[in-house]
Amino acid sequence: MRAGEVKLGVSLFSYSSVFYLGEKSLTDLLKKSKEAGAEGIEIVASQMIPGYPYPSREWLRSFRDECEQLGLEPFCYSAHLDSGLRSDRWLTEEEKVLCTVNDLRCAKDMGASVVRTQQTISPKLMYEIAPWAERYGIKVGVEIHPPHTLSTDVWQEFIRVFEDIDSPYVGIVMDLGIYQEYPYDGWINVYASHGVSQATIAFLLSALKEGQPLAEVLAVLEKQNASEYAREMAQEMFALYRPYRPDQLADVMKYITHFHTKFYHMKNGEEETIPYRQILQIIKETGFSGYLISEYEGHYVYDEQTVSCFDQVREHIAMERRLLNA
Amino acid sequence: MRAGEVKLGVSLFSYSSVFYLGEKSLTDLLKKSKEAGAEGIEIVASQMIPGYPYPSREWLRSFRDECEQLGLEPFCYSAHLDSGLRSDRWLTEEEKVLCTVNDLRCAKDMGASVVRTQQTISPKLMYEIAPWAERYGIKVGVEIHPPHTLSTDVWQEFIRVFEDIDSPYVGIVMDLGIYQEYPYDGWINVYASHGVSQATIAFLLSALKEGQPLAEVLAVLEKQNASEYAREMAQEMFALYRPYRPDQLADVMKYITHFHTKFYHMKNGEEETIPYRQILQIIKETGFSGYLISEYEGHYVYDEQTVSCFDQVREHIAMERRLLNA
Amino acid sequence: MGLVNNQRAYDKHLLWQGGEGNIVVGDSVVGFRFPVRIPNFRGNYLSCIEEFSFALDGQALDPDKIELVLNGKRFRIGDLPQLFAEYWYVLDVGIIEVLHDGGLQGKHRIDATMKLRYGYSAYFGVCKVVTSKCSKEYEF
Amino acid sequence: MGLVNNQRAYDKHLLWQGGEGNIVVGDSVVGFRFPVRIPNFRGNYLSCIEEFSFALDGQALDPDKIELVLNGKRFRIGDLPQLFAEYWYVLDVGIIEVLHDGGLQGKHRIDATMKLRYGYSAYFGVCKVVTSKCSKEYEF
Ligand SMILES: [Mn+2]
Ligand SMILES: [Mn+2]
Repeated sequence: MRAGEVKLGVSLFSYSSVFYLGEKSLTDLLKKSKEAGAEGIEIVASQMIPGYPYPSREWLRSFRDECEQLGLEPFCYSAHLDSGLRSDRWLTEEEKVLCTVNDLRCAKDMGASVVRTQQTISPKLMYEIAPWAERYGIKVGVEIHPPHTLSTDVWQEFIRVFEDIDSPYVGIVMDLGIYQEYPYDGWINVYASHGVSQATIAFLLSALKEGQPLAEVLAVLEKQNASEYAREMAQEMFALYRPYRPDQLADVMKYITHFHTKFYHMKNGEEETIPYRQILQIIKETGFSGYLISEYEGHYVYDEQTVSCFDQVREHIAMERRLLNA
Repeated sequence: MRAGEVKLGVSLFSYSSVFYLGEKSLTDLLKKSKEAGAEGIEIVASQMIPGYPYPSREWLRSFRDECEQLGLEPFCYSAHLDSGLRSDRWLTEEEKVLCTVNDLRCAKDMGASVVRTQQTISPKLMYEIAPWAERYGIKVGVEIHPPHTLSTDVWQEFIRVFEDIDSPYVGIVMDLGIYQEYPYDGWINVYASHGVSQATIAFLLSALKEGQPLAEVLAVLEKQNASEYAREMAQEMFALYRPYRPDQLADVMKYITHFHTKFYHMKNGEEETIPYRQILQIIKETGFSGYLISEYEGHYVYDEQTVSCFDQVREHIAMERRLLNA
Repeated sequence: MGLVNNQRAYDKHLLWQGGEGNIVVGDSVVGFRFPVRIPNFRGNYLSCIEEFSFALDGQALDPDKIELVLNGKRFRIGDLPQLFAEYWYVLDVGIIEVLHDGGLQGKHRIDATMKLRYGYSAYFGVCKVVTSKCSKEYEF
Repeated sequence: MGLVNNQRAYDKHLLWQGGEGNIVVGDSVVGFRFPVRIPNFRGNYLSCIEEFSFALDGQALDPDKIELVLNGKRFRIGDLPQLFAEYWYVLDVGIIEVLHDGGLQGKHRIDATMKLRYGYSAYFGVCKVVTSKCSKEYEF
């Protein structure tokens, strides 16, 4: 990949609903990804790979071959680090290493360049992970995801550790959800369908925009005897969304394995809740080379019949291409 | 089956060593059973059935068909009741019922007439098992096996329960090992190979024959400073073997689903450690109808090259036929 | 994403369709069965199922009478929390089998609740546990 | 049957042949592997394995560095006692993988011990637990 070359891809997670319902096979999803303009794909292993967490080598190689035959790069094996998978205790550090080595082994068979892991792995374990990633020749990227931001303690710690390790084999998967400023219509409508009034919704949106503290907002709701849904809506909204601050994005760019360009709803070719224009400007200015992986998450609330995930991904990739070329 | 009709079969367990080593397939074993003169077979599910404890219906039906094509009755699905399978606790009564219902389901798919279960099921649970066996139309037989005899408390209890339930669907699998009088050469030789002297062996055999109490025997060994193997040999010998008493055999005949005609070594067409002549006489006199299932267990100590399990089974079935026709 | 999203997208699939019916043994009807899906975008370890409970026509069913048939095995509901080496692939349909003398005839309502722990979603030290509920009328 | 019988018949197969070698990742040798069988006439639940320990050239191996590969899954040795829903079919060959920097070259001796509980053999209230031992020299 040339310096400053940005490639566009898609996470097959974007197609969760049609996959879950058996309406489309994995092969269908790969073809749709290609049609949408993707050059590479990310696959959430725990979601789509039979036999997970120990898929067969045969399956992985055949998936790799299928991607390549369609002209798609099997870019990222997206792992979950389920540190709470046992009911009696957390996974130990040793178990987390074994999980990650297993993910690397699978990623290798799949021909992937990156394993996406999660912050449950803990920062200091990256010292043990880095040599494994290097041996496999595959990067391990820890995804930063809402409700965390780069300012969250654990992320300040991750960044210190990445500075210290100074290896191209460990880094950050940057989910743009952490820069989301507003909730999207579909999400608001779910709460509305649970009886949260338009007046309450308007109040919450304006409080969010004006940076009013959550405690004050909850006090107001309390006084209004608001429903449990209204209170949950406020809590989720203030945990997940906030006015845009570019944060340390440019500073950490050198650690970013790739982006999850998160989105919930494309309207007329635009995404309105995340400051894409500003962020892609930083990406261009810093000379980042690598993948922007479109991650559509509107499938939770929009019906496929009304809002097609395939159209959404196509429009999103087109928007990214337009902004990158601007 | 006509009243008083005795059929001869074989437990595929007799071929354990060649199966374990991959020298013979299950199909080979069925063919060998037929060649040996068996009319039906018993299969130890935990040993030979892939997917145990939940083998697929497809596998079971195809096994049934294979038996039938070879002219063999798939007579008994031999289940283990592993009440100690968990490391934290014994199976509950409810779990034992679920296990047994699962075994019945498998036996049904295999076309079997009997499920062999084990005394770990507990006598009082037979009240719950009997209706299940009746629904499936398959008998559940609890195997009596050394070191137990019909006089052991739990067996006195089983017999009371069977009298009380009075159903043809629950009963006893009679392993003739409980009538074994002497150890067989191969077993003695294993201890000899561990350094137990011929003098000690002669002493133990004579003490066993004369009905000397184990405590006295152990005291003698103690005085002689005998090895750990000598003491283990004495303990095993006195736990497993005893002078023949026909016990309540004729009395319980009506509860017997079938016999395991246990043997360890055929020499010149005869078995020398179990009083076959007397026992088969009782079987004939009581008019028992059903299977004698040859169960060869010498494969633990004899090498297949020296003593062939296939020859052993053939000779054993021939002996049974001869004694029955005498 | 908020829980309401997951509820909206997946809870309705917890009780699935196809394969519902009675459990017949010889001439006896000994119970009934119905199909279930894992109500989330991804599969999960059975040990992450903190609760999986059912009601028939409003009456809670005894967990000791219920087995989950999945991965070619049968699991007691009470054992699920211990099954950390058993994964439920998201496309696999589980079958719930309930011992129930005589089975069911005609239309009956099943209510299901699953509490599913998200083992990776421990952003501030505690795993998210999401409760899914679903009701469905089956024709037996 | 006495324990000596089982020992005579099956202990020698605990360490099996075929598939032994080093674990190579890219240019690094990160460990070694060798094949194992269950030393009994029948298969068993992994929860019945009370001990499964190994030594390399007389030196005990750290159980935290060992995984058993079986049934298409990987198991930590320390987890075996909890795996009551995982069955080891008697014809299946397990692979023991040991993390061991640089792997092994040439001939090395492995010692293996398995304590296996016979869950059905509780004739007087206690399960029989049989200890199997096996030693083998492998060429790596
Ligand atoms: Mn993401
Ligand atoms: Mn027997």
